Amino acid sequence: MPERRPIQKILVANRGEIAVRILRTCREMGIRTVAVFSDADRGALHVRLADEAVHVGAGPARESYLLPERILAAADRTGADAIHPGYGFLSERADFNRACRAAGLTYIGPLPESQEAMGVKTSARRRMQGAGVPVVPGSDGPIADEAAAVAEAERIGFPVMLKAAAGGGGKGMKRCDRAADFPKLWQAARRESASAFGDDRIYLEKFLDGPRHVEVQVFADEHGNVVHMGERECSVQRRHQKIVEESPSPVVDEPLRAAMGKVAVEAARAVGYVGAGTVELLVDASRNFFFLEMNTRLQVEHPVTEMVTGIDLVRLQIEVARGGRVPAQDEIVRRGHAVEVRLYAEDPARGFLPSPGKITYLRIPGGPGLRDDSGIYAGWVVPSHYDPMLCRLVAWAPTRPQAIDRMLRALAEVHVHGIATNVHYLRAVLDHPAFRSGAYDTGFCTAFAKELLKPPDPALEPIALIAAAVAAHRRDHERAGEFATRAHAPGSTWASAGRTRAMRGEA
Amino acid sequence: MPERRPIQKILVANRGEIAVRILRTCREMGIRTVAVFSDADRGALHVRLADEAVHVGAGPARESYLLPERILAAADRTGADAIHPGYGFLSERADFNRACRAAGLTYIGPLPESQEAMGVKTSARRRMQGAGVPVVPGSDGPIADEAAAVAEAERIGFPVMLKAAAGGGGKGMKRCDRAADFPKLWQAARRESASAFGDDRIYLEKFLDGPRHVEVQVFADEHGNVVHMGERECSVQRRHQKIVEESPSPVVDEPLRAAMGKVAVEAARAVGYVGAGTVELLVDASRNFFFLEMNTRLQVEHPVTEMVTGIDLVRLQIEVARGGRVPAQDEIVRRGHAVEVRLYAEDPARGFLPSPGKITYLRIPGGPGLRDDSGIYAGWVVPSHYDPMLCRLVAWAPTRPQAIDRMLRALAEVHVHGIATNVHYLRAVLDHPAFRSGAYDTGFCTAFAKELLKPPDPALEPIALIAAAVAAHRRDHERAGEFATRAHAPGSTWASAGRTRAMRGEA
Amino acid sequence: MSAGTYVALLDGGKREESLRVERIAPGLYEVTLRGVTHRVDAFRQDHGTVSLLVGTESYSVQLDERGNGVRVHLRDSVFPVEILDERRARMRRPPGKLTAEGRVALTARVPGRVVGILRPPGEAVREDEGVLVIESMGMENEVKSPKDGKVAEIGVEVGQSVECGALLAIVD
Amino acid sequence: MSAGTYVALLDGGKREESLRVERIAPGLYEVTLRGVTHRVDAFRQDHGTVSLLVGTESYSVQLDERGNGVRVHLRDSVFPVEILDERRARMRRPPGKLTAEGRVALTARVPGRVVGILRPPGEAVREDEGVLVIESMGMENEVKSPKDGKVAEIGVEVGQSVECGALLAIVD
Repeated sequence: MPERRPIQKILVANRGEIAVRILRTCREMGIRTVAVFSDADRGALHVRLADEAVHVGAGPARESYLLPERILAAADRTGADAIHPGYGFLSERADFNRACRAAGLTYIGPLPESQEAMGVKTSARRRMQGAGVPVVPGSDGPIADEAAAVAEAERIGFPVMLKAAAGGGGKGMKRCDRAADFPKLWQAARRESASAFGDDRIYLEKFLDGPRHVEVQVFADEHGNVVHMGERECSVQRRHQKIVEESPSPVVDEPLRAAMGKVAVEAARAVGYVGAGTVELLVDASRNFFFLEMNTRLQVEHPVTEMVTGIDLVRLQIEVARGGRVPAQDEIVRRGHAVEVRLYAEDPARGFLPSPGKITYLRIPGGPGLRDDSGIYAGWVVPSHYDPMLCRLVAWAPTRPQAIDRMLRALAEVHVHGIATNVHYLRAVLDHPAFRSGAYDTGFCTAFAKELLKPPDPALEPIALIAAAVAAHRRDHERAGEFATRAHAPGSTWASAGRTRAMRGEA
Repeated sequence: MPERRPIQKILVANRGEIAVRILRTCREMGIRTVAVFSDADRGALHVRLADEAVHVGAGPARESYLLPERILAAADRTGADAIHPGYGFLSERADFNRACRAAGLTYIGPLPESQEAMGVKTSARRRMQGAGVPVVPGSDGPIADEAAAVAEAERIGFPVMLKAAAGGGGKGMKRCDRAADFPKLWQAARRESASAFGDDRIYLEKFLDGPRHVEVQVFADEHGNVVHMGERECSVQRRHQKIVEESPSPVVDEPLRAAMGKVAVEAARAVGYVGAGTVELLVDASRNFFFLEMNTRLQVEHPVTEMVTGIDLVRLQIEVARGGRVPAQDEIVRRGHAVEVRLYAEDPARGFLPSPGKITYLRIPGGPGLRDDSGIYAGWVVPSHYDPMLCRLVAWAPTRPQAIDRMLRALAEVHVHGIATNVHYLRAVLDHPAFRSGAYDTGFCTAFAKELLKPPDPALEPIALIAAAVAAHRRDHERAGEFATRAHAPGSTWASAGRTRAMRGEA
Repeated sequence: MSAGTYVALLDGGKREESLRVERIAPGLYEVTLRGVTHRVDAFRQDHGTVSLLVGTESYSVQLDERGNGVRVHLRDSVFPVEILDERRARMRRPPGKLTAEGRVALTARVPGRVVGILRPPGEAVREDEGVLVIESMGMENEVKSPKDGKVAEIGVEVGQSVECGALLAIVD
Repeated sequence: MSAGTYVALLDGGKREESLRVERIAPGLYEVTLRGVTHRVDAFRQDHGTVSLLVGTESYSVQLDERGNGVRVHLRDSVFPVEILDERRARMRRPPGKLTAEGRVALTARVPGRVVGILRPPGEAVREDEGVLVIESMGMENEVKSPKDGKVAEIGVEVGQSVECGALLAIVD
């Protein structure tokens, strides 16, 4: 592979688990790394895993991670020769991409022109229509003002989706069922979009009832080669936020995969794409598919594809950015099944309220077929400024049922103390008959909302009461001072009292 | 697959990481589990991950895990219908196997007759010789007394290896270079063997200089099908204890793999083998191989094979024990390269002294291609009674150099506080030119002993001094009470002092 | 070696259960609940986690203490429990019904930033209608009125950062 | 805001370095070593781990305090350092040479079980020859004599369990 652009030091213009993910591959490739951090992230894992780190501003993203000039200054100060944008933040901002190139840096991603073509989601839709690919009905472009937007919504017909033109990842995305709700949702979508992407343009799309959300990973190099790496099923969504992803999709067979792959490769070719990209499709009950949008960056759920194909997508991004080639389509071999869950700092029992704060104890399980991508550690204070994702867990197994059972096993071993998480909710999703059957769509979380928030199991109540009473008794006992005289383990209030139990932390 | 023996509750007759490993697969298969524990293991992870747990005796293994009657009583009390022996402890004891079957339990492993045929290592050697497979010269059987042993050693010619007839895993294994050292090593080998296996019989083998230790994973079912799953290279050993394993072996190509596989399958057939087994071979510099022994159980390093083939060996063990079939040889497809390291509680800087004690902080890294099999957690007190292995980490990647770099990356992220570990030593092994080149043999750790124990890097000394001085200053500062008045984070002695740094745990 | 009787309040005090705990040896207890005596081996493992063996059954329990109560995490269930000793249980008043009457304070249930005020002071609001919007972790959350009434006061401005528990508004 | 001068002892006191630490703001320091002043941003993350930024360079440092000394773990290196403040540094006596002379106590460096006595009391022993064997974690470890001499006393029996630091034998 001819390496025309030697990349020796990469600045990762991101934070949290995706920054950690990218830093790890850089380290494996022997490439030096620069992290950036806000006030809220001085203690973050990505700062400690990088070779260098530069402070770029205050906690709110718009005062730090969303400021291109701060990122470029950090690259200049540290002598980085390339930028990896990760996802979110500046990752789909063509102006940032262009500024990086103008500063002589290698931008690890597509050309800004490709980003613009796809980033303005509506022009992408037009191109696809031109290529004969069906698209979901919607507005021709971002809509300037609220009045025009309402009119367009009426034309398309309610329900409609409000979507961030610069967006992705559910941020700035709202479903509107009737004209009366429109003004409020319009404002909220604009605010969220501005906050997440630094761009408040919104467009409209017809809301399709109960479709599946399936996406195809594509990869292109600058030598004109474009390949696809199969699909990811992403229909388990709550508030338009993906929660569980898997590959292969339970509805995609080999002919459909080939057809989707062909469309995805055409989409990438149509915009002169280079690097990793994702073509999102909606699939209806008759397995017809519609082009939704193309994300011109890495996706959160990329490890699902990595587990199935064995390809490190971040490594391939870097190799392609150096001028390397993608593997041939027939060298990309899929094996088995992968399921990913997103562990969020949120409390399902309190309406999924975000739950930032200090993680006082943490144990992420391991074992066969399990991958942990997290950006956290015991002692870390999860900031309130950013996405609530704590950890991405992926389970691989030869078959779908085994992969699901493996993930259920792993989630039962997760310990996060100090903040609330959605771990029980994730287990309920994976164990739900509709999920297990594979016959689910994007309406899954809404349709089964009640079943997914299980009440406590009454069979376990006696055990819970016994645990609480024993703990209370132990406390009374300690207060009574009986332990005080013979405690010999310094710092432990659960001291032991005999030789054979010397290593017990008895309760 | 016809299931002739329904297995519904498995007692895992083991502890630590292998018990955890087995429990995880049982949970994934929906099989109930029973753990056993000694006084020293009440707080162990395997106790908390099992559905049920039974105390089986005092800390020393010979007073608990090595007592068949205690294990059988625990199975009886809990109604377990099958026993998984793991490795070590009772896993190669035909009498225990027989007692399980007599008690109506399914023993997850071969027939006792196969264990006896292979367990008495010398009869296995004779069978192999009969089948035309070369074996390493040595004694015909276990040797009764020291005088006879010395005579036999003289006949074979020094240096010789003393080996536990019941053994494996380096326990009870000693190299003896001259007759004068023999009595001491003989006694030591017998004691270690008795302690590890409850059997002190020792046999002798010619010590081959600088061979490679390569083993082949075999799997057989009771329908007469025997397959192999390729090899594992296990030549990185210290004191006959494996430290780093990989698959494929750098010296094994497809023809050699096929030849080794054929011999391994024949060995299994010769003793009517059923289940998972490992045929250990010595490979000389000309790539001739000699039969060494067959281990009639799972190996510590089985995940290396799991990562490369995608097969869960514990699941297959259980399926075979139920009466199921092994996959066809051509269904076993290998992909990429896997490297395993064993993280031990030992202090290389103090002559590799064992380092039991309390783990005060723990972070095992994740990320792409990494698997963590550990039996520990933050707060666990590592007992002094058992094997010092804390954790098995396996890195998978498409190529050998990438797998090595991945493991080096992962090891740099390992945090174990409170006890010493061999993590730096492992990094030195993986990064050594002889290891990277693939041209290493069982003499590796001895030949490079000095290089593998690196002195501190002088370039980092200023940073270490700065860290220590800043910590000292912070302590003085705290003592001076300056923080006392404005600390607002309860419980933190690293309180913050301003709004923008409110979430910093500044030093 | 020692013993005590406890009352466990469940469902916010609507139900109660009595438990007798007898300590047999360090870490070993006999606990009587609903007429059945259980032999319990309790081992505290790490931050708030206790390994319980009840007979041979193994449970990993997380005890999250909050004020007088404790949230017991056990497999996929969470049980909020309040444990009283006998004396305190006898002194306890019967629990009153909690209703949203009179002036009600709306507080931030999450740290974040105020991004919208939906009902300015003086405006009428119905139960479950939003009064303000707080952004936290990139998502917007409406702060809703627990009753029909009128917004008496708004204590924050748009753009302001708020900590968890901060007073946001009062509904009359 | 505050400042101090420290002496760091290295190699068991054979070398020393002087450092001046000035605290500029919470978590921010200027540290002068060997004539160079470094801008240091220090953040304590979790049990004994500190994230240091020296300029833009990032280091994750583990400080393991033991008595007067601290073991600084940094990447693949471990630096045993003793830090003294100026006053204590001035009062310090020059370090004496440590040698194995006179009666020497052999202690267990690891908890385990005595499985063999290689030199009974009265027997001569040479430097680096084994006196006893301790089994820990399934492996045998010889306890060796640090000098030529004679075994004066054995304080344990075969089969006995010993804790770390236990007196095993005395060599004269």
